[in-house]
Amino acid sequence: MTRYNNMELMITIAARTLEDGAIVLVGTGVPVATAMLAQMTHAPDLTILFEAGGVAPLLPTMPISVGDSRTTFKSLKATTMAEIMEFCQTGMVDYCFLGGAQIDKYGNLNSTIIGDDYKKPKTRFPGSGGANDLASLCWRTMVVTPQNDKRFVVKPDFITTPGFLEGGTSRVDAGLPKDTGPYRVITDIGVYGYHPETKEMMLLSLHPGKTIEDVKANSSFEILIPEKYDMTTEPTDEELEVLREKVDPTRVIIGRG
Amino acid sequence: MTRYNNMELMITIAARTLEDGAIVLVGTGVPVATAMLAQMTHAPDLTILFEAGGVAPLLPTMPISVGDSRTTFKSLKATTMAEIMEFCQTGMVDYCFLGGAQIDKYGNLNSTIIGDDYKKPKTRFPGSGGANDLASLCWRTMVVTPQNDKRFVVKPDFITTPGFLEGGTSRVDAGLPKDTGPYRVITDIGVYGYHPETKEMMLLSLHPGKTIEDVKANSSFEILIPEKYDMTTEPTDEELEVLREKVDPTRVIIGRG
Amino acid sequence: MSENLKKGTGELFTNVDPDKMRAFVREKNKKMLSKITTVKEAVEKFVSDGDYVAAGGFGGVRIPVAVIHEIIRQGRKNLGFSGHVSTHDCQLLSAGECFDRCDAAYIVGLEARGLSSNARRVFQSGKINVTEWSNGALSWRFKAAAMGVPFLPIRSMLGTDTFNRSAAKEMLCPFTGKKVAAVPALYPDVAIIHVHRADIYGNCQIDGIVVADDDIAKAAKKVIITTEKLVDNDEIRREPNRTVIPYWTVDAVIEVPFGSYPGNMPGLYFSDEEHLSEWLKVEKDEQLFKEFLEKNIHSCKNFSEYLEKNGGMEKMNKLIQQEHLLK
Amino acid sequence: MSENLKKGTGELFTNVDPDKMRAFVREKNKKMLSKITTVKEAVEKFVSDGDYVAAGGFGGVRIPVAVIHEIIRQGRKNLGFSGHVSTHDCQLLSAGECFDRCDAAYIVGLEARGLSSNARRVFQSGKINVTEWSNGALSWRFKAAAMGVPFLPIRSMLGTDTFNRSAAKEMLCPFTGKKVAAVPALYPDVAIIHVHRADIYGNCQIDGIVVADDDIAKAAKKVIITTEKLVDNDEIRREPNRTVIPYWTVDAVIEVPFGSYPGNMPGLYFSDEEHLSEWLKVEKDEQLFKEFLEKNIHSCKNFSEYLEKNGGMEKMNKLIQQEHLLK
Repeated sequence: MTRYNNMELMITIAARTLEDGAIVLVGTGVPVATAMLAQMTHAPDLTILFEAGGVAPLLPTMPISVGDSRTTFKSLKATTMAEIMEFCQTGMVDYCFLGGAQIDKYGNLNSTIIGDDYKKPKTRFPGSGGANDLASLCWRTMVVTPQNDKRFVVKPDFITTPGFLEGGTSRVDAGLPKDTGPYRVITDIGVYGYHPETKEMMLLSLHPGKTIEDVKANSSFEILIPEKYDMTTEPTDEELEVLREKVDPTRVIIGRG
Repeated sequence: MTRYNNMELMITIAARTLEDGAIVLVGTGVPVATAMLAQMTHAPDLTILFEAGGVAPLLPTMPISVGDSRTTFKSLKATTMAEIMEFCQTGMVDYCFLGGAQIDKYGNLNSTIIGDDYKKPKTRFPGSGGANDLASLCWRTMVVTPQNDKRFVVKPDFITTPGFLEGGTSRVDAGLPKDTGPYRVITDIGVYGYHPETKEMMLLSLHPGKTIEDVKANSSFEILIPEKYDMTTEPTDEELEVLREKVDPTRVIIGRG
Repeated sequence: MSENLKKGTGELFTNVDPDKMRAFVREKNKKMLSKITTVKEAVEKFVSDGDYVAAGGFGGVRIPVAVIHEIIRQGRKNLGFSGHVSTHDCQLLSAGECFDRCDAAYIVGLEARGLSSNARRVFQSGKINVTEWSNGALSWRFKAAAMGVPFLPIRSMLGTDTFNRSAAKEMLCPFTGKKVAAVPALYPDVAIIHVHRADIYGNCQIDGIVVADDDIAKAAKKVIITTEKLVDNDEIRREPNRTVIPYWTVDAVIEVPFGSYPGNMPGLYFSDEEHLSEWLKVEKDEQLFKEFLEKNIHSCKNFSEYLEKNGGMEKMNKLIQQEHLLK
Repeated sequence: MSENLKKGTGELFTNVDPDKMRAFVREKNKKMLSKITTVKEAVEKFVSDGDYVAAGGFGGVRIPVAVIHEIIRQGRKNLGFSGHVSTHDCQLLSAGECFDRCDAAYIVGLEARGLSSNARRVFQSGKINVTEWSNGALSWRFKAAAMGVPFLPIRSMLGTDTFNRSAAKEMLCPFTGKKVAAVPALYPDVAIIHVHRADIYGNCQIDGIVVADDDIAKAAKKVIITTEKLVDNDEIRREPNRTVIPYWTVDAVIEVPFGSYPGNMPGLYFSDEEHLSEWLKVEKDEQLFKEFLEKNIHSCKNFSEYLEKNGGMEKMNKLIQQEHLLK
């Protein structure tokens, strides 16, 4: 038996990615838990933004909505969504956190529909929300998600949110800002980055107890496995304690497993 | 001897033009005096805006700057210049008041330079300020100015601010919003409008004691004289009293004559 | 080069030409008159079948619930609406089957709370004409309208199916030569917005997130304001830097305390998570859902009755406490 | 059709490409650290010869006079600056002969007070490279930069010599086909802004007119803030809806009470009209003007000394009274 569940593992690893002094735009759930954990451990000067208009609140507890009162509780600024998106567009925002029903090898995300008839979809999801903007405009897009071959697909039914599009230089060619794009995908199996040239998803580190077979079996596309990759450093007792006792004491997020 | 001087006459006539319930954007000096007089007489629900960001203040006295404290004194809103200009751009603002060193028969205004060498002008004036925006975007441009042949020119040295440009449909052809443009020119000699087709300046009413000869002698371009024109109705005692005692008790503006 | 520029294939549901809106605005009565009315009258007078509606707030935060209930009660049909983080509001309008077209940036979901099965059913039916956007794109479309320009250049949406199913167009920047997306101005027929404070003329102040409501009010032809509290005009003038919506854009003002319920109202009361959970639950059973809507909307003569049925002042006090204890 | 589109012939003094600004911004230290310094050090560190400078406020209202005096004292040369209602600030920079190029919307005048004969002399000398704009156009150029887009479409400037001498370009709206003017983003090297309240990190609040200062702070590479009052970070957080400038855009913060003198500071003190009249008067006599500048700027070790020389606290109290009695 491990000392932590998959959710705790993913949140901890994601939190370590956020360096002190960075500006991060988060949503509810895993993203805000991640940012709060980072703030309470190694990154006290992490600035947290919410797309609805909340700037750097002193979060008393985790918000349930990207716009609820907590996102402006003792905040530095309470503003419009356009202004938050414009902060991203000017290059001020380092990280955003996104998810989706499907992700492909270039980090493109689908949160719009499942099915091949757009006009009458099998399943309708919310759509972009702010995801397309954030992934287009923030420097680094983080994805934290359980990994399986239904989610890691060859061709998403809809590209809601840009990753590296068709790889190579296609993202910049499309007109998206230079040097932006997918940065890390953190799953229950490993941590992935992207190949510097082809922009294909690539294993960076494998979680304790997981194998290359797990990586492959849980993706419909081929994930690059470089000769050298790391083993994920497990969550420390301190990280787990802060996560469980301060960030999510009612286990709303980490209770999911 | 008349009961009023030229300045008092011009301000009074201009004020009558502003109907109750209109929104007007004013500058310091004659414009704000005009709007205040209208508000204190027939147009209590006139809304006054200032380009620096003041919206509908309860003006205690005349401001000395378009942005000074008085322009936001008990105002409904204090905002940015961009937002004020955008109110104009959306079509919310009925009137603006402008002036200039030169005006031509299409109501084009020069407040930039005198001289034929732009790079080394004989005289440098402030330039557009907000004038170009206001004349482009408000529905009706008012000009209140003493009239003489140096100011009423055939060809301004510089067109800072659009009137009807080259007349006819040229204003709309240039891309400026439909149905906008110069509305009235109020001078110490008469009140002028514009010909509905050619857009040339045209006499509407002649002030008491003035003649068609005065109109002609004090303009370098030909002002259209229609068969029928009015005689200007003189300022009433009530108008003069409000102007002198409430609007400009220290005679800053009306003292200029 | 311009022949390679792409265009989204989504339908544009509203006029883009600012000159048309200018002509409308010019005729509006801009006198500072009292606009006090009732929710019922405001909806009768200012919301017609086929209108394009934009709701303020952020889905479950500062939303104009009283007006949406009334739109459902009065049976408005064939509306268009902007799904700009439309969560409980989208759920409500879907429940009323009020619309047939939608500019969608965020629909059918209630953020962390889950997805509305009924809203999904509606959007999966094939009967709704949907055009895709991002939240930023819809914000900027409102901003273009509020600024009085026909479009704004933006740097998101490019390269995606969201763009392909939008009505945006690629264009080249005249200065850098680089590709940007142009998004067209969005002028709703009606905006419905709930605020913290308004005077009888419609000057409004908002605490906390503003979302796009400053721009929506300026972009819309008609604006219905519900407010937690009617305040004297003097109170607005005491803090002019806080005024978000100026009176001349507004057509109707109604005081509706707890008007965002079951949504959150920053600084005043928290969202009623139990009631929102009930919504998500009953939607899964057609009969139960019908009865739920009958009880909570159709049979209510007004918004107060809805509040009464869901716990009245005792519940409201609990939500006020929740907001202030932040628990 | 596009071959008929006109371009202004004025020079563009600054970069338009948002990707260049993004790369700069990315490297900025965004930690919430104290930025407290002195005016002298801030100018030494953040204003270099040749920089393009934008001043906040409205010419004679809420203007960063202490920083401008210091720029003159330190003898900065060949600056560019945006004449966005630049009245006393333009007069000062002209007196210091600090600049050689200017985006001019409103220069050389002091509104109702008259024209600065020295500023006119400078602008009539042929030595200054001037590009024309309107106030709105410059506001929107800052806004484009603040929004992170390379340009904004606007509906003014068209058809005039102001356009012809600008660096704007006509373009056709991709939706309506109608002509608009495109104005390029303006990214100043340095913004200098005076505010009512700031904390040590640079979070700033402003009372009354905001002018373009929200956008200028976001548009500039470096931002120097002078503030009437340094406040605790808690005070900023008490009214987040009032925060105009967020800390991460700011590089230097200095408390300078009466920092807008001889300009007006809304709610605090009125402008010193006698001193501004004296400025306009002495400019007409070369020798007197030289002595005046020596006394008021060059020989002053700091801004306090300038205030002291012009009546000190007694004068300031008079201006405070004038502001509150509104006389």
